[in-house]
Amino acid sequence: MGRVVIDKEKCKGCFLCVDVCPKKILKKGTNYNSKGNYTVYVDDPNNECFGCALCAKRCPDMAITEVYR
Amino acid sequence: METLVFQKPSSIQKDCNVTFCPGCDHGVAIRIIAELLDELNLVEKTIVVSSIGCSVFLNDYYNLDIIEAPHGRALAVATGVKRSKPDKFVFTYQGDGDFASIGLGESMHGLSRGEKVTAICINNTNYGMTGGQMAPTTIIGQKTTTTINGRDPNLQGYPIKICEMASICDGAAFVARCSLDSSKEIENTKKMIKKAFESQINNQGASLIEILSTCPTNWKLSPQEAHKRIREELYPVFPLGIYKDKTSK
Amino acid sequence: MAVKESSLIISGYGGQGVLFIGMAISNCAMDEDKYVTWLPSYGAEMRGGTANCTIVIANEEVASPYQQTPDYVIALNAQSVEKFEMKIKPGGTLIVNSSLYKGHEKRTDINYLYIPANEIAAKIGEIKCANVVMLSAFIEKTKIVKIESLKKVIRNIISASKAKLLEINELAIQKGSEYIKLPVCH
Amino acid sequence: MTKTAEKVLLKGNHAIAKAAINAGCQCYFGYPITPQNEIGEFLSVEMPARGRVFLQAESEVAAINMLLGAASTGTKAMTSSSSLAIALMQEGISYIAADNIPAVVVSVMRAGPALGYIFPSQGDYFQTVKGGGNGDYKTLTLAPATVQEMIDYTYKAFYLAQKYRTIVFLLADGLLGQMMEPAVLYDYPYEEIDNSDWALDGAKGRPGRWIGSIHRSEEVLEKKVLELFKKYDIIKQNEIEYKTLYAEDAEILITAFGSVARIAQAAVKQAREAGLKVGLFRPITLWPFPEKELYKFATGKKLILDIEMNMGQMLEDVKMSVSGQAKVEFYGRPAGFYFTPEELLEEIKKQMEGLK
Repeated sequence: MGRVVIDKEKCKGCFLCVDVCPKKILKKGTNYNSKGNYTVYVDDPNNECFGCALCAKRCPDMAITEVYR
Repeated sequence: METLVFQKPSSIQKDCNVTFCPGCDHGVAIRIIAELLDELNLVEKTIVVSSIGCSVFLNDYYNLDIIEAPHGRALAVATGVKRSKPDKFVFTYQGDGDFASIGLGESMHGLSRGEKVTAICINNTNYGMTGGQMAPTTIIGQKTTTTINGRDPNLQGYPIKICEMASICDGAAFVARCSLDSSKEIENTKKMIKKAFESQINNQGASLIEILSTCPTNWKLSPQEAHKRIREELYPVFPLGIYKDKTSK
Repeated sequence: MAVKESSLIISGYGGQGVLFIGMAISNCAMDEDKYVTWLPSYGAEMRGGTANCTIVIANEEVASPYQQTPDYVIALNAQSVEKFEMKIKPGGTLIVNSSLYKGHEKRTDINYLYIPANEIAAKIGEIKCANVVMLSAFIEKTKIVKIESLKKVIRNIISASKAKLLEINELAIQKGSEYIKLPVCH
Repeated sequence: MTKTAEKVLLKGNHAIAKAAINAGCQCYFGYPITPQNEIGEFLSVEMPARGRVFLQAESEVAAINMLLGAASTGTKAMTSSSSLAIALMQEGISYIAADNIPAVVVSVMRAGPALGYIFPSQGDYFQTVKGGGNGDYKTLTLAPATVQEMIDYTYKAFYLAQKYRTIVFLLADGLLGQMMEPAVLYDYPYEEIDNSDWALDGAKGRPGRWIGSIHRSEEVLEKKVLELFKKYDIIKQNEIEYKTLYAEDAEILITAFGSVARIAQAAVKQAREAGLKVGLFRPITLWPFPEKELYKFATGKKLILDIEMNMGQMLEDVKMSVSGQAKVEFYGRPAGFYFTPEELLEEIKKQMEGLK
């Protein structure tokens, strides 16, 4: 049982996190932030996230600011 | 009860906006260095030497003492900092053009003198900030804005092998090449930087970490394709590994 | 308040102690509260094996440490005579190490002073003291500084631990200045 | 600390080195070049003996950047070099100026252009005073004329560098560097300046400090440069230094700096003895140039005769300062020892004839 905190304003939509998530709960968004970047969002209906933080460690923009387990 | 397993390192600016291009690996390198400063309790004694290129804006990210070096001169500036304050922790953060082209003299002499500093060299095989021109590390056949038909060894010579050159410097205590192309390599890069930092802490000599890194914008590749390029095209030319390790002796 | 300024060039082989006696006489002048400058030849000129230095002693701040037409030249070898004989100010003096120079005088408007410095030094038992012999003779002749000052300076420069060396140098000062008093030299 | 109140016979380059040690210079970085090698050679022994840093850099480019690094930590530091090698340092000099950090650069000029030779020269007035690095900056420049002044102004260079957090040049030449002259090596006479409010020493209990010159907003960049020039204005108000000799009632006023000024001084004295009304105006700070002071002294003079061991560099500042208040003529040679007071006196007489 985990949780990731995403600062969408900092997300540039490279979606590298989407590729590394072992549970595939991070999704490419269709909404864009104030800078015009499509951003990532969490889609975890079954609470699969276990707080591995691979996404946060992959994110080059420090947009995934916190990960809880 | 939740536990916090990941947060921004303490030396990263509170409202840090990373201004690199989407998918550029610079941000990852900057973050793992900051994590290590926390882990090794170095934040309050660190003086960073920034350089010219995309790396020039380090002060946007780090809440640390930073001195900006002219293009290529980071190892000379770091030498001045460390010699004047031997009890401080000093690292440079440079690109491959800065470190191995204009600054090759300063870099090799700093390593040969065994300055107790750590050089972090981000190798993305081109000049990112100025628009993707040929760099000392541009590989044979690679197209850049100044090698539009691909680097031709008859015209532009061969790429510089940074770690291979650095490894013959007697003053270097730890030299390694790593990559940020995957989660596993990110972990390994962090380990390598840690070893380099520890070699400085233990006064064992100079240390250099060359990090293969992406430049999706100038490579004209998606971040994902850029990481693939590192594995497929750069690994054969720039093999990963430890090139010098005097730390255990 | 007229400016009284005397200029001296000392020239010889590297190793003859040219710069050393230049510094010695400069120290003498300083000790006597005179203004003095010492300027060595440097660079490629030195690499050629000859060395020279220019000393200017004055009763006011020295204007230029460099002098194209010196009042005095101490020539420790033949090449130095050839190099500087024509440059000396009319009325000036060329002090020649006659042990190493047997040539003819080319000028009538300067004085010549011949010191067989190597022979004198050899008699003392240390040929390397030829430079101090020359300097002592020059000082005795011109009284530009006091010979007592030279003795003091040499005592200060050569440390007490080298008693033998000091003794020889003091002897060289004595013999050099005595030589000037001999009738043969005039 | 060395305390020698008595006169000693000192070589100009050694005087600089000894004064640097007395001034508390902690780090020296340099690269060999004649005619200033005695500075580095002396410090290579004396700095380590005091637990301080002497480092022979791999190039002048490296040396100036080592200086930049050491200066950024608030450490008293210097480099020394000469002409064509100072040319290599210009980039770093611009950085040090922009960064508002204190550093001392000793330039013992030799003859150029390019390789030239090791003869003394004043051919690098422009290089030093006008600068060869990029952008709007100034280098405070002190020009000694005697071995004693090598000590005096080395001390002052360290003090002014710290006081204004700026780069200070000590501008000498091969003649002053190589000559020996009696001088008194006294204790460093200036107060110590506290660096703790800006120097880099690790962000302990405070936010990180950044010393750099890149500013992405034109407003910020302009503000930084304006601040720099506000500082330069204060330096101009406080630190202008010059000397005169018989300048008030002179008909001809000589302008000269450094080693040429001491030769000109003798020529002026000889001229006065010959009944000629000649005076001397000698700028000691070359930047800031004593513009107003020279203007004042030049007003009403028949002629300003600028003498330099170059083809006319300070001449431009002299002309600007005189601002048409008097005729300005120039006498100079590009290099060498070859100025004599007699030669200058001849030129003065020739100029006087021309005035009739």
